[in-house]
Formats: sequence, C-alpha cells, structure tokens
Amino acid sequence: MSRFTLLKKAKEIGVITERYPYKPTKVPEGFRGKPEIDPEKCIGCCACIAACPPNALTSLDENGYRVIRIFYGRCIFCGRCVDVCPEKAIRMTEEFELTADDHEELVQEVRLKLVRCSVCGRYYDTERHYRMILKEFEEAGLKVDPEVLRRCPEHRMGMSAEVIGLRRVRK
Amino acid sequence: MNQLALLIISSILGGFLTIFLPPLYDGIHRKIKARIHCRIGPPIMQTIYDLGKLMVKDDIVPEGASSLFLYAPYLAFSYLLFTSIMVPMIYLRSAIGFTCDLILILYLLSSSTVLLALGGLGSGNVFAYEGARRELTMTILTELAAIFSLISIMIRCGALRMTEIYEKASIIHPVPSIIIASGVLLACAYIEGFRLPFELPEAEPEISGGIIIEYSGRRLAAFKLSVFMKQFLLVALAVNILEPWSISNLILGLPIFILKTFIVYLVFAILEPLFARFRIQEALKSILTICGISIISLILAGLGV
Amino acid sequence: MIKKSIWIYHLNTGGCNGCDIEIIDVLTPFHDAERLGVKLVGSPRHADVILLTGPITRQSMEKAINAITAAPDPKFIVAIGSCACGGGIWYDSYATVGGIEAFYKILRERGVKPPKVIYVPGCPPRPEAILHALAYFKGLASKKIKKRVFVEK
Amino acid sequence: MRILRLEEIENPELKEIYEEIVKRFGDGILRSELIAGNKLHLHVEKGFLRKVSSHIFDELGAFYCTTAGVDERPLGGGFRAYHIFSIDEKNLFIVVSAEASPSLPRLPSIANDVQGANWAEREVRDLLGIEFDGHPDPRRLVLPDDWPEGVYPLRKDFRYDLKEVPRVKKQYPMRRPEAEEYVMPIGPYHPALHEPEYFRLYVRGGRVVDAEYRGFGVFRGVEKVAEGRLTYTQIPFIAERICGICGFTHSSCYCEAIEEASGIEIPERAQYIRTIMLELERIESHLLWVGVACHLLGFDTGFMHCWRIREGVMDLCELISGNRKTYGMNLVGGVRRDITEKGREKALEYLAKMRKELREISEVVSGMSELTARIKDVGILSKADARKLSVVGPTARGSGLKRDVRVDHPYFAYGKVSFKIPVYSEGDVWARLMVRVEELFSSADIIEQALEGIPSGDLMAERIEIPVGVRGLGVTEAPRGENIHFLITGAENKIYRWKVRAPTYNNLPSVPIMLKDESLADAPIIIASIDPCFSCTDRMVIVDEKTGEERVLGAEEILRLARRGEIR
Repeated sequence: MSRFTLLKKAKEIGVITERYPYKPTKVPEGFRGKPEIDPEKCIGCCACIAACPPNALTSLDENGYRVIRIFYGRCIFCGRCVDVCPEKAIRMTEEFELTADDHEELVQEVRLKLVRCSVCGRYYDTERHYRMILKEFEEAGLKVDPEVLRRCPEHRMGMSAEVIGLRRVRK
Repeated sequence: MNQLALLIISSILGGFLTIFLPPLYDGIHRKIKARIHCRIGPPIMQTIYDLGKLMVKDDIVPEGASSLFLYAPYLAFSYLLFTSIMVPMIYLRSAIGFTCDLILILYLLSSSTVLLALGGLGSGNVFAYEGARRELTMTILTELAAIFSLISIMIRCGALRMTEIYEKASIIHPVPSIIIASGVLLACAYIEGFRLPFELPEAEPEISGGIIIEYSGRRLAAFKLSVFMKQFLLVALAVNILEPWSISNLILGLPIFILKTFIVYLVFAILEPLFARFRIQEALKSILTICGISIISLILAGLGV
Repeated sequence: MIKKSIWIYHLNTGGCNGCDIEIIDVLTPFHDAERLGVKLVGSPRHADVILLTGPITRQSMEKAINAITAAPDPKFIVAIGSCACGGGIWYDSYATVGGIEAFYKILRERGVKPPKVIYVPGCPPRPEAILHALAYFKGLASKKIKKRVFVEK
Repeated sequence: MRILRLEEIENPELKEIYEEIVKRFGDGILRSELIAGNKLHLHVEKGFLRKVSSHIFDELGAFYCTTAGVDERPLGGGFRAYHIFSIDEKNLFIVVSAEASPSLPRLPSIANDVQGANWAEREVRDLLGIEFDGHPDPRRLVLPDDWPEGVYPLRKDFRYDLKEVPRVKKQYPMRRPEAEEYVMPIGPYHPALHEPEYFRLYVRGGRVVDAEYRGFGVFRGVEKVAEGRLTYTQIPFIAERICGICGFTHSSCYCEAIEEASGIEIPERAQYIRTIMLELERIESHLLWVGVACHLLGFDTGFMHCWRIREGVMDLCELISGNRKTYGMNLVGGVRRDITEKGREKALEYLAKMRKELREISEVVSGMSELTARIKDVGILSKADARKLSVVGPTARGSGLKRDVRVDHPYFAYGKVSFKIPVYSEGDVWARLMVRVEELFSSADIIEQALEGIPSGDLMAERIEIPVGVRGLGVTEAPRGENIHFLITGAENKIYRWKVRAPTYNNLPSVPIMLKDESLADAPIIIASIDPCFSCTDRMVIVDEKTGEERVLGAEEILRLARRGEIR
C-alpha cells in the first residue's frame, strides 16, 4: 500500500506553515508592492499617468492645484510609473497588506500648486515644473525670459526663439 | 434511590457525551488530517466553534422547500438524542431499557439517516437531490451490514436487551463473531460519518455539498450534529460490545469509554486523508464486502463461535 | 462567534484566475488559513464571508447578486484583487460593471442591502495579504493603510 | 498588397505549397503576402474560401487554429475574416482571408469542412455581424442572450467604454431534456470550476447522455479595451491579465507577434529569459492542475502536497519578477528584469527538489486504485475526434497527436534546447494527467539548459519602431496548448485589431464528446481534464445575463426549475 508512505512523508517534512499574521513575513528584494509618490520630488509632469495601463493614476486640475491621485484599488502593481518617472519620484514599496474598509483609504493624493498664464490667467502648469524648466535652461547655458515662459502653451505659440528670449549666453 | 440517580446521571452524561464529544473528535480529526497535509490545522475546538456560529446565523429557508426540509434535521437530532439515552455508554443500565430495545435503537439510527436524506430531497435543489440519492443508496446497504452484525451479536449473546447483551458479552468475551460484528459496526460508523472515500453525499467538488447545499444556520448545525451523533452512537455501540468490561465499572467507565472512542476516531482520522473519493459503484461494492463480512459474523454467531 | 469560525464562499465574477488561485493557495500548507478557523464551502448558504474576485462582468452580475442574496446574515464581502476593488485594468470596458463600488450602486438601486466590504487590492494580492484581511476581520491584525494627502505649501 | 511571385518565397516547402495552391485556385487568389518567412497570407475570392480551406485542412494536413474577424471599413475595405491554419510538421502557417461587403456582410462558412471553425465563426458573427452561409449551428456563442440584435461590439463604430447597451428579453435556445432525462448544471458557480461557467449535463440513470456548454462568463472586453484605450507598450500588461495562471504566455505571444510584424530583433538574453519564465509558468500551472485534479477526486492530501511543491515555484517567480503571478516582465522589444545570480541558484535548487518530490507523489497517486479507477478509461477523446476539432496542448498529446508549438514552430530559445514531448494514445483522463506530469520534468530540463546556455547582453532591443498597418501572428505553447495572437497594427501608437485565441477555446468543444456515457460523478474531473481556463477563452466574450426564467442559475434558480418539473 503505497499510500501509507504519505504518513512517513508527512512526518519527514513536518509542519511547514508560516505563522503569518502572528509573525511578519518577508518579501524578496525587488518585490513590487504598493507604489508611492514622493510628494517632495513629484513635479506633476503626468508621465506616469500616460503610462499607467489601468488608469489607476489620474490627474485633475482644481482650485489652483494639480491633484495627482493614485488609487491602489485599481492599481495592477506593474511598476510602469516607476519606469517612466523622470524625477524618480515614484518607487515600489514592499508594502502589500493593503486591507481597507473604505475605498477612499486606498488613495494617495499629491496636490501641487499651479501657475497662471500671464496673458489669459489660466492655470497651465505646476510651479515645480515651471521652476524646473527654468533651471534646466540655465544649466544648459540658455537664457530665457521667465515672463515669457509663464505663458500657457497656447499663448506661447507662434513666438520665435528670439522673442522667448532663448539665446545662448556667451561666456 | 441511589440506583435511580445513577441511572439518570449516566443517561444525561450519555446524551451530553453524544452531543459534545463528536465535534471535539472532529476537531482532532481535522488537526490530524492537517498534520498529514504538513500544515498546522484548526484549533481542536474548531468544529464546536463552527456549530456555535451556525446557531447564531440566519436560517434561510429556500422558497418552496417542503416541511421535511424544515423539520428533518431537528427530528433526526431528537431521534438521536433519544437513542443516546437508550445506548448504555458508561453505565451498564440505561434510563430507558426494555426487551428488544436494540431493535428500537436500530430503527431510530436508520430512520435518522433516512430523515436527513429526505430533508435534502425536500430542498428541491438538484445537487441535494443527487446527494440524497447517493446517501439513500449507500444507507440501505450500510444499514443492512449494521443490522446483520447486531443480529449476530444478539444471537451470540442470546439476548435482546442492551444491558443483557453487555452483561453476556463481558462474560463470554472475546469471541470471533462478536469481534467481527463490532468491526463491521465500526466500518458502518466510518461510512455513515461521510468520511472519505465514502464522502459521496456531500462531495463538495462534485455536487457542491450535495445533501446539505440548501441548509443554513441552525438547521445546518442540527444536520451536521446529527451526522456526528449517529456516527458516535454506532462507535459507542461497537466499542462497548468489543470491549465491554469497563462499562460496569463506575469509576473507570467514563475515562475508558472516552479513551476507546478516541482511539477509534484516531484511526478514522489517520485513514481518511489517505483515500480518494469512491465512485458510487465502487462505494457500493466495498459496502457489499462489509455486508459479506457481517454475514460471516452472523454464521459464526449461529455456530456459536 | 462568527469571528472564530469563518466559512468562505468563493465568488468569481469574471476574474482572471490569479486571485482565485491565490485564494486556494491560502488554504494550502504554507499559509493554511484553516488555522484561523477559515473553511472554504461550496454553497453560498453556508457562507459567512464571500470572497469576491473579478471586475463583475455584465454576465456574472446577476449570478453574483443571486449568490450574495442566498447567503445568510450576518455576512461580509471581501473584495479580493484590484479588479474587484476598483475594476482593475478593465474598469471602463463595456462588458464589466467595473468594481465593487459600481456594483453596490446597482445593488442599492435594486433594494438589496449590500453587506459590509473589506478591500484587498493587489494583482493578485499575495496570500499573506488575503490572510491579513481575514486576520483583520478577526481582529488579529491592524489596518496598515490610510488615505494620504499632500498639499504643496 | 499584390500576388506574390514564386521567387519571393524563400522557404522551399512553403513555395511548393503556394505553387500548388496557385495552380489549383489561380483565379481565386486575389492577393497574397508573407506575414513572415513561414507565414503566408492568401486573400481569396469569397467563392473559393471553402475550397482553399478544405484543401489546406484535408490535403495538406493542416490544423485549424482560429478565425479572426476584422472591421476593415475605416481602411477602405469591408469586413474580413482571417482563417488561420498551421502545418505543424513543416513549421508553416497559412492565413486565408476573404472580404465581405460592408453593407451586407456575408461569407461562406467553412465549419462544415473544418469542424473546429464552428465556434470561431459564431464568435465573428456575434461580434462583427458577418453572416456565415451554411453554418451548421448559427446560434449565438459569445454575446449575452439579452444583447440586442444588430449591435456588434467589435465594429469600429462601437465605443469600448459604452456601458449602456440596452437589454432585451430573449432566451438562449438550450435543448429541453427528453423524458427520463434530467438536467444537472455544472456552474455557473461550482466548486470544481472556480469560474462562472455553465455546463448543462443531460443525465439519464446517472449517466451523462449529452452536454451543452454555455459559458463565456469571464467576458471583460479585453480586445476592445486594448484597441480603444491602450498603447502598444501597455498591451502586454492587459495580455498578462487575460489569464492569471498562464498570463505570461499571453504577453509573450503578443510581443512575439508585434516584434515579428515590425521586424524587431530582441536580444538573445531576453529570449532566454522569456523561455525560462514560460517554463516556470508551465511548472506552476501543471502542478496547480495536478493538485486540483486530486482535489476533484477527493484526494485532498495529494492536492495539498502538489500545492506545497508549487509554492516553491511561486516564491522563485516572486524573486525573479517581483510578483508571484503576473510577472510584468514583458515589454515590446524585450524584458524589463534580469535573472540575477541569486535567482539562478534558487531555480536550480528548486528544480532538483521538485523532481524528487514529484516522483514520490506520482508513485503514491498511481498506486491508489480508487483514484486511478476514476481516471483510466474515462473521458475518452479519440485521435480522429482530436484531429477533427484541432484540439491543442496536453489534450491533443493525450489523444496521440504529437503537436507542440515549442517543437513545431520554435520560438524564443526553444530551438536551442532539447527536451522530450510526452505523447499518450489512450485519450483518457489518465493520459492527459500523465502528459502533464511528464511535461513537468521536461520543463525542468528546459530551464536547466536555458540557465546553462543563457548569454549575457542587453535586455531590450535598441530600435523599437512599429509600422502602421502590418499583420502579425504570434504563437506560443501555453501550459494548456497552442496560444495564438493575430494582430494588425494601427496608427497613433495603438493597435488596430488584436485577436487572441486561447488554447481552451479549441479544447472545450471536445468536452461534450468526452462526457458522453460517463457517470455523473466523473463529470467534474472530465471537464477539468482539459485544464479549462475560462478566463482565457472568454477574454472577449460576453455572456448571458439573467436570461429569462428557464435558465439554471444559482441555487435559487435550480429550485425554481425543480418546481417547474424540469428536473424529474
């Protein structure tokens, strides 16, 4: 009766059950847990939103703020947002115990201040993004008139590089 | 007077044991099974928790269920509770004992099974129908085996009254016919407890719980408990006939009875995880074999062996 | 009492099998949910907790409603996986209801009282995450997530 | 597109076949092209469709793969059906397409000549509205019964997120049970299935006399969502979620199709990594199946031990990919993550352990008489039936058909490893079980060889450009069999049409044949023996909602039914 070898086998292996939740469990390195936005680093460029396959990441401009919202209840934990983030502001944490009572609890929101267009007064970009572009221009050795950059893409259209003030600063 | 008090206490204790021991044993059964699966398993009290929870749950009656569905589990439960008073477990005499009480015990045991099956049928669910069909088919043969073995015990002991049978059995013990007969009774108990490979009426992966599919809440608790109790009563009958000397011992009666039943349930628990479910034909074939063995015991008893 | 003995009924409403397999995995030796008093049952009549997976497809919706109403009170729903919690990658597809919020709206419209729900996001959630939800239900573990809002000053 | 000249075909075998077809049906071939070196696309005249198809199926010994319907009106055409055939022994694919007019789409049905096309044509009819003349069973297949006539979700003028399609009251024409028969529903919620699917068994005296399948419950609109919302790089992630067991093979298949169509050469290391992950997935899937089969037969100990062994491969995948399932490693042009040295070591260690444990378990299982009695000579699918229905994967190999994409049409690194393909001729559940068990060992062989021979290098191709309007055909061997993705690329970084054919789609029609005359108790294990993965099969189909009172649904419905006297 070969089936009785099962008893021997069971004795040999012993109890292999993990004691979770009494004992915490460890996830391996590189585990794709809950993605988290570092609010200090995020510039509100929305690259992650374009890349997110299930649209768990959304953005909304309201009351002078850009709201970057991540809803873990729809997130598929693929990590595409991490791949595309230019500022490395999103990372996959090791958290996976996401039990919640309400779906509002499964939300992380980052509200970033917006800047107004100096012509039409419309909000068009986050302040951080604006400052970053300014800085990038400077680092590249290009001088730009900040007032012109403060125009929304619509009112910037048709302006040549000269008018924007984009010219290489001679050293 | 003292005698009467003892009688009442032992009967109440018998009923108490019949209700509370089998769920406890089931907990142990699950624990052992889990151990063979290499896992921790539920707490030993788990089955009691389960039944307790079912007591507080809502009891849904499916639309159009027959009255059999409504009352069968309670009826079966009360039948078995009554039987538990009649079956002497730890004390030789029982509160209700008369000539031919064995026949009544047998009748109550088998009618409780039939009641449960009818209750399943009464739900009108097609899976319950299939489960009840399997249950009834198996019960007929199992009861046959049980009846044969009890008759052979009666013949061998030359008595029709439970107490007399025990008295006689403890004198002539051990004899082959009684050993075989009680072995058959144990096998019947195993089959009646819906244990693999005979777990056909419930067969979750095949017919989603089958006979119990529509039951919920208290009725489900009564149903489950009835199945446990029936198995326990058969085991109690068998172990006491197999090894009757403890039954008349006032002090050791209780612990030894518990020990005996525990050993039987232990063997059950180790056996179950090693089997796969039978098909109904194969199940019937093996029950038929058990019937054959019970007939052997009948013949042996007739020969006076 | 219900916290000592949790009978779970597995209700797939069009999930991809990922969560469903992890639910089964929870019962197997490594995780062994039975030690927490959890048992998988085959009929909604026996269920205390309904584990709902999948984004609730148009087709399975009616069947899911039937199964939920067939379960006796008190009953709870655990929405397993991102599909059940928020519709997942198919949240706006023409063939799905799109997660439990939208589903509950339909339930309320029909006058069915929706049971309390616990969310377990993940794609699929690890077996430990499912165990965590069950342990949370039993009061053995605490919630580890809350809404976080950052407002730039 | 034009008619190919013979010299343009390099593959000598394909050239021969093409020459023969042109000779026989010269006028009928309107246009032809090569999708890839071994994949020929013939655009035939409507009237020649049946002749060409049966020539390919009967005389060339091809297997039928699937039919993809495409709404080509925005491209200036009509509706087109692509019938895809594979000639396994020659590693060739032939796609035969015919165009139906946009105003009155009608095409001749090939289902009478090629039995396997029955379902696929019904699906195309449901979703695109092409009528197939002479179809043997023109009932609805995929759309729900309450879906209104004349609304075709895969047409380009249907919005992918339109949730308010009105519901009409209509019943699916299931056959009514005859006298002495009763109906046993398996599903929609049945412990053996774990998915909302519905088999209707007609039982007489405990034996199944007939079976009908009305599934397609896991319809999520995958193809339409991909066409409507997602970009090329996002589709691998939805493809992976077609199925939670064999998702990686879907995303690989999609990537294979699109990479071949756009001529993207993926680095060799990426090919090896894909191969390794595919085989790990096969191990996971087969162990899962063996466990579930044990559970269905009531042998829970076997189930527990199989899943205990499986847990190791899950941990391994988590280590390599960062998640236990839905690895998320595929991107168009390569893979996202590398296999580290630690992962390699863990894998080798695990494989050795798995081999040993698996051998022990299979010894126990084969020694259990009550278990083997329930699977030997049960659920038989003959070789002829298997060929007729073009079944795939372990189902085909259990019925004596030696077909396996990994060998017939090698992809990724499969051409560089050697392994054994188990074939059994009994055609019963036992044979299918044994095929899977032995495949576990050959998968272990493949992974070991691949880990040995994996070259170093990049993970992503350097140049990833996807041209507009090209056709691609990807084929992989999923744990359940041949997996086909057919696609047409579109503009704006989006796909124009993406057709997925999962293996269960071809295997399911064989289940009623297997069920015939078997005992009711064996029905769950027979259904499970093809390892049905409904979520794959139903990826794009909708099914019946509440379809009137007659339907056997949950417990309540069964009750209602019983009271009406349908169950005797």
